[in-house]
Amino acid sequence: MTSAISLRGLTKRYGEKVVLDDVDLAVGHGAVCALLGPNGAGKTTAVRVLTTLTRPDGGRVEVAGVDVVRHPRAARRRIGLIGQQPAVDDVLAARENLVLFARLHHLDRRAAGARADELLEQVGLPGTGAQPVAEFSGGMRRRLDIAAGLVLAPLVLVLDEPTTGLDPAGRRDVWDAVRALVAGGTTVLLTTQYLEEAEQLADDVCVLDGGRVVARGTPRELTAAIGGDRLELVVTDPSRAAEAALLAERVAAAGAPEGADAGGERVVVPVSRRAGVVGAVVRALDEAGIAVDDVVLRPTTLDEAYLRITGRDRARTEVPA
Amino acid sequence: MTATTLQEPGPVERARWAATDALTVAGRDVAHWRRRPGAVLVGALFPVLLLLMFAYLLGGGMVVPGGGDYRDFLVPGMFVLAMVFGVEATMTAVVTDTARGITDRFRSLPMAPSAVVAGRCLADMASSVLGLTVLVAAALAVGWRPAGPGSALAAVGLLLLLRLAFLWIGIYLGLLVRDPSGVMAVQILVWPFAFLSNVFVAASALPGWLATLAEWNPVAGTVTAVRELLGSPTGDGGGWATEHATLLAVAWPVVLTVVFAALSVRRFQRLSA
Amino acid sequence: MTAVLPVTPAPRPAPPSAARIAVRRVGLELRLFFRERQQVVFSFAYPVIMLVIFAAVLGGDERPGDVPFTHYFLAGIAATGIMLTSFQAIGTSIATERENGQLERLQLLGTPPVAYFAGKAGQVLVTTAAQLALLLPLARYAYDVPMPADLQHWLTFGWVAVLGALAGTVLGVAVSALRGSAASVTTGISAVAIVLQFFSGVFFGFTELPSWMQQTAALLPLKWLTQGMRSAFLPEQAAAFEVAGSWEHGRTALVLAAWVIIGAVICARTFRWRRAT
Amino acid sequence: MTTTQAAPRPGTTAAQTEPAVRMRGLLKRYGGRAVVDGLDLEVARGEVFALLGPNGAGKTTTIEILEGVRKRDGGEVRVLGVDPAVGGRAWRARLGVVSQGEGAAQELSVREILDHFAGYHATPRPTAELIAAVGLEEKAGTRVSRLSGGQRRRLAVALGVQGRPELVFLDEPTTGMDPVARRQFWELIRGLRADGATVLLTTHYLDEAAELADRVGVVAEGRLVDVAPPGELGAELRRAATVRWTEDGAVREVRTESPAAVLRDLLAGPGDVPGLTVTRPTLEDVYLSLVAAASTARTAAEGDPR
Repeated sequence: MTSAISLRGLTKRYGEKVVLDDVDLAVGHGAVCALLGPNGAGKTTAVRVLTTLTRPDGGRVEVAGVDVVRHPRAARRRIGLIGQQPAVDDVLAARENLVLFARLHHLDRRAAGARADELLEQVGLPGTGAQPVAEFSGGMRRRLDIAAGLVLAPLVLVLDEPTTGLDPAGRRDVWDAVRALVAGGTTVLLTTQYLEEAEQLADDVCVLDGGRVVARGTPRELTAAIGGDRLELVVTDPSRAAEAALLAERVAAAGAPEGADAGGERVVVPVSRRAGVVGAVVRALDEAGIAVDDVVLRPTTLDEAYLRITGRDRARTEVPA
Repeated sequence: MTATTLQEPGPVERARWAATDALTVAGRDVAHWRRRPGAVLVGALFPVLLLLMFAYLLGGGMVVPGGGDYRDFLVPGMFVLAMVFGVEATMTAVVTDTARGITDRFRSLPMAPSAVVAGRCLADMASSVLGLTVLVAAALAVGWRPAGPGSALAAVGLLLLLRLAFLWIGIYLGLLVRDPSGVMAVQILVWPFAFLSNVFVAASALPGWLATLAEWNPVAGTVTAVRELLGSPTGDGGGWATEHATLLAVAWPVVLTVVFAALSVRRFQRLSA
Repeated sequence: MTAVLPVTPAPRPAPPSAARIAVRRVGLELRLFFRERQQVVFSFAYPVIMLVIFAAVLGGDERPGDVPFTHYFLAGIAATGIMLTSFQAIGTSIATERENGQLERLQLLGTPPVAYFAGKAGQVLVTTAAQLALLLPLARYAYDVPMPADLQHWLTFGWVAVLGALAGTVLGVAVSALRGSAASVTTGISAVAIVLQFFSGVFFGFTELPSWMQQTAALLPLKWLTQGMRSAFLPEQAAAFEVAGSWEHGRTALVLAAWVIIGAVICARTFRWRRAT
Repeated sequence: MTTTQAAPRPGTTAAQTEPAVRMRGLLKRYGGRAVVDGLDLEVARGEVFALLGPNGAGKTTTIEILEGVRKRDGGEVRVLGVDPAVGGRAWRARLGVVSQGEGAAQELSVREILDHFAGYHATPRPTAELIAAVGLEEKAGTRVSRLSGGQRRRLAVALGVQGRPELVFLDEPTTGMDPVARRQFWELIRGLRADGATVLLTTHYLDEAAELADRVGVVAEGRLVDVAPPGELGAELRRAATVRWTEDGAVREVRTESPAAVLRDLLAGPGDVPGLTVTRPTLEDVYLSLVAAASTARTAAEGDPR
């Protein structure tokens, strides 16, 4: 069984600069893989190679078993792309844009029109179909661009920072659309700077840094590798947060608490074992008379894992005075 | 797995899709004209303005070698010049699409790759036919009269063939420059190019090596051939290039098209580097 | 973290003067100009190419007053060159800078528009000088075109060139306010420039033009710029073949200055930092 | 945190103690449609205020009016004590703006741009310091045209704070930045705040608002629908907590305003309670319900069936 997306030894240089350095990646059919990494890590270049927009300097890249270098046309028939910059026609109206792209996906006139209306609804732009895109705000343009990438369910959908600049509701619309496609059998590769997005959508995460793969696995594996679980509690009275942290630390016993957050009432404590720890901490706090608003035992977030993996969790430089 | 077995289309279906896609892409330009009629109008009226200007400017003073009215001599030259101006329209469209990411969007779609270019061809040729119609009407209005309709049709054919060549030059330059100041340079450099041909002045009226240059100018064959077909004075006193004007009118555009199409394809692939 | 510094800051020093920003802008504009190789080559090569071509095509002709064509044409091509580096280049660059948001940044910084325009004007004067410094020796040594006869003619050449470049600059700023994408504004500007050249006697003897063209052109700056250039390059007796029978220096200065003022007023009224919405 | 307002010192005038931003009934229409529809807002000096709201809710328009680059159709506005419609250079020099584009010549390098724009300020921050603060050290000599989207945002931020502004407007400053850059940016904002600057930012990242802001305002349909410290936004929406645990293999759930009592009952027994969590709605949950309520109210008022 081949993978839906397969990169082997992918290498790309611009002049002297190596942008992608021997990258391997495989994504199974119907899976969602998130490509993470700092600005300039090579994510967009990888996306461009995969979607036949850029030729690699070395390695093999296959989409649904088709070599994208040797058979770019066949590859394109299997790929949908939503790029980082909105690529829609400014002069045309929103609906005209979608009909155009639907026609280029070989829908007939009637089906193209119907699909355009559906898509406008789906990305939260109903009633704006007749408006020229030139009048759209940045967020609206972004939504339209995403709609244009969703005309037909492709075998493989590639999304380059799809929700950048979208509001939380727009983000949820896009996530729903992606989940619906995945349920229909589409394989998805997405890049994102928004790690919650990766946690929400991805089965697999691949972290690029300096053109190399520095970590790969399920979100769960990555966070587990960084170190166990966190007990997070919010105390009702912020002035007793420090006391609560000490108590929780004594009970949970896996290192120093990671301190209070900006609000002052949230306490995060690493825990070594999951079983019974919530109960034990709550009981201890209750005995000390500290009221608790929230208690959650959660795995390390991808945010925390990511910062650790890219080795920049201490990248706090001095502040300009 | 549901839809993973994609059938590769056969050659007939492919050709059909290539044609449909090209029409769809061209339809986009037509929609632009509807939304921005001003640009179309200016594009069509500029050659008319030039025709009027030159007809009155040079009309009195110029003597056409071998006899004939200068205005009749000038009109076919202006037809050719209007085709040459097309290079800038094509270039602007290509530059804009590349800058806005539309070119990349098309490149990532499963449409026939030829359709992007074929659509551009259709749209630009259509707008040139429109522009030519307006210009002919203007020429008729200032008193120019063509010869028989059959040969006029042949003349139009040669003009459009030349437009095709400049279309490819436009695509290549559009991929090359990527910004408005490049378009401006090309727009201005068209003039020395035109003055070094037989558009305004008969080649035979030019001194020595210039005459040779003007005779062999890529548009010269078309200018002479169109003049002959339309029954206008050619002003040319013979020489191989003049005698074989029709051959040159076909050969030059074909050569230019082949060369610039190849260059464009290479440039296009360079985009993927 | 606590705010240790006073919430009310000490009085601020005044922002740098418009003049100081203008000086900076000139430096920046020049650096940007010379960084765009395409533009540099084109701006400097265009007048040279035109001179070479027209000298070759029409070199044998004579213009009114038995003036050899190249002599007459050098004045015209110098004027066209000035229009290219001022009117066309400025109109195009402002439309582009507005489109990609550079002007928005300047607005937010509170840049005095005068400083911005001064930057453009400074760049125009330097590039125009460089362009002419390339064109004139070529004309002198390759085509034997006489240079201005004495200091007085050089002075004439100087003030006509500077006034023409200024008029071109402000009019370039003015037309950049036209609606439409940068590419379409560019196309419009060069179409206007081409027509202007034919109307203004750059390529043909001005007196040979039909009278309606002459009258139209007399209202426009390029005609006067070209005529002023002729007065610097051509011998005194050629003045007899001008429309008025003299060089009309007074009127030339007046019309060009009027265009500088008209252009400045249009700029003040229509200049926008942002694209129209 | 420093929520206590410094008492007016002797000699300070009314203009110095009034809020950094004050607007009443701000109104802006485009083609008859009110984009900003009677917005009231006050931002205290030294405060970090986050404006949240859906795309197209009028946030950018509001900020542009405050910056004095867009005209308003109605309402009263004061920014640093001055009406932005008539603010002069001296006023503008006290503002810093990070808008949605970087607006710099593509052919210049990061350092060249910062050096150039330093000349527009009376007391600019040193270029090297700015470059370090936004983490562009490795790209200082790189031309803008070769920067990635996130790197361009960093440059825009550097330009926005170059003139040591008293009041900084940030319109979606971290869009496209990677998580590391975002945290670095947060540090920068905290530094500005420590210096006494006022910050008004818009963002779509609610964790960012929670992290940085003293208060957040939610704008929907051109109006302010709620304003509060991030922890208290939508107080009544947050009051109910959800206690979840697993019992006999099934997830049980209780919604309650006093989770402590529920917990005490649950933990009264000797054994452990597996899968026990107590949660309250997140800022994002609160935000989404506020926005949805506003749009429902609007459509109901207009009788629009959609």
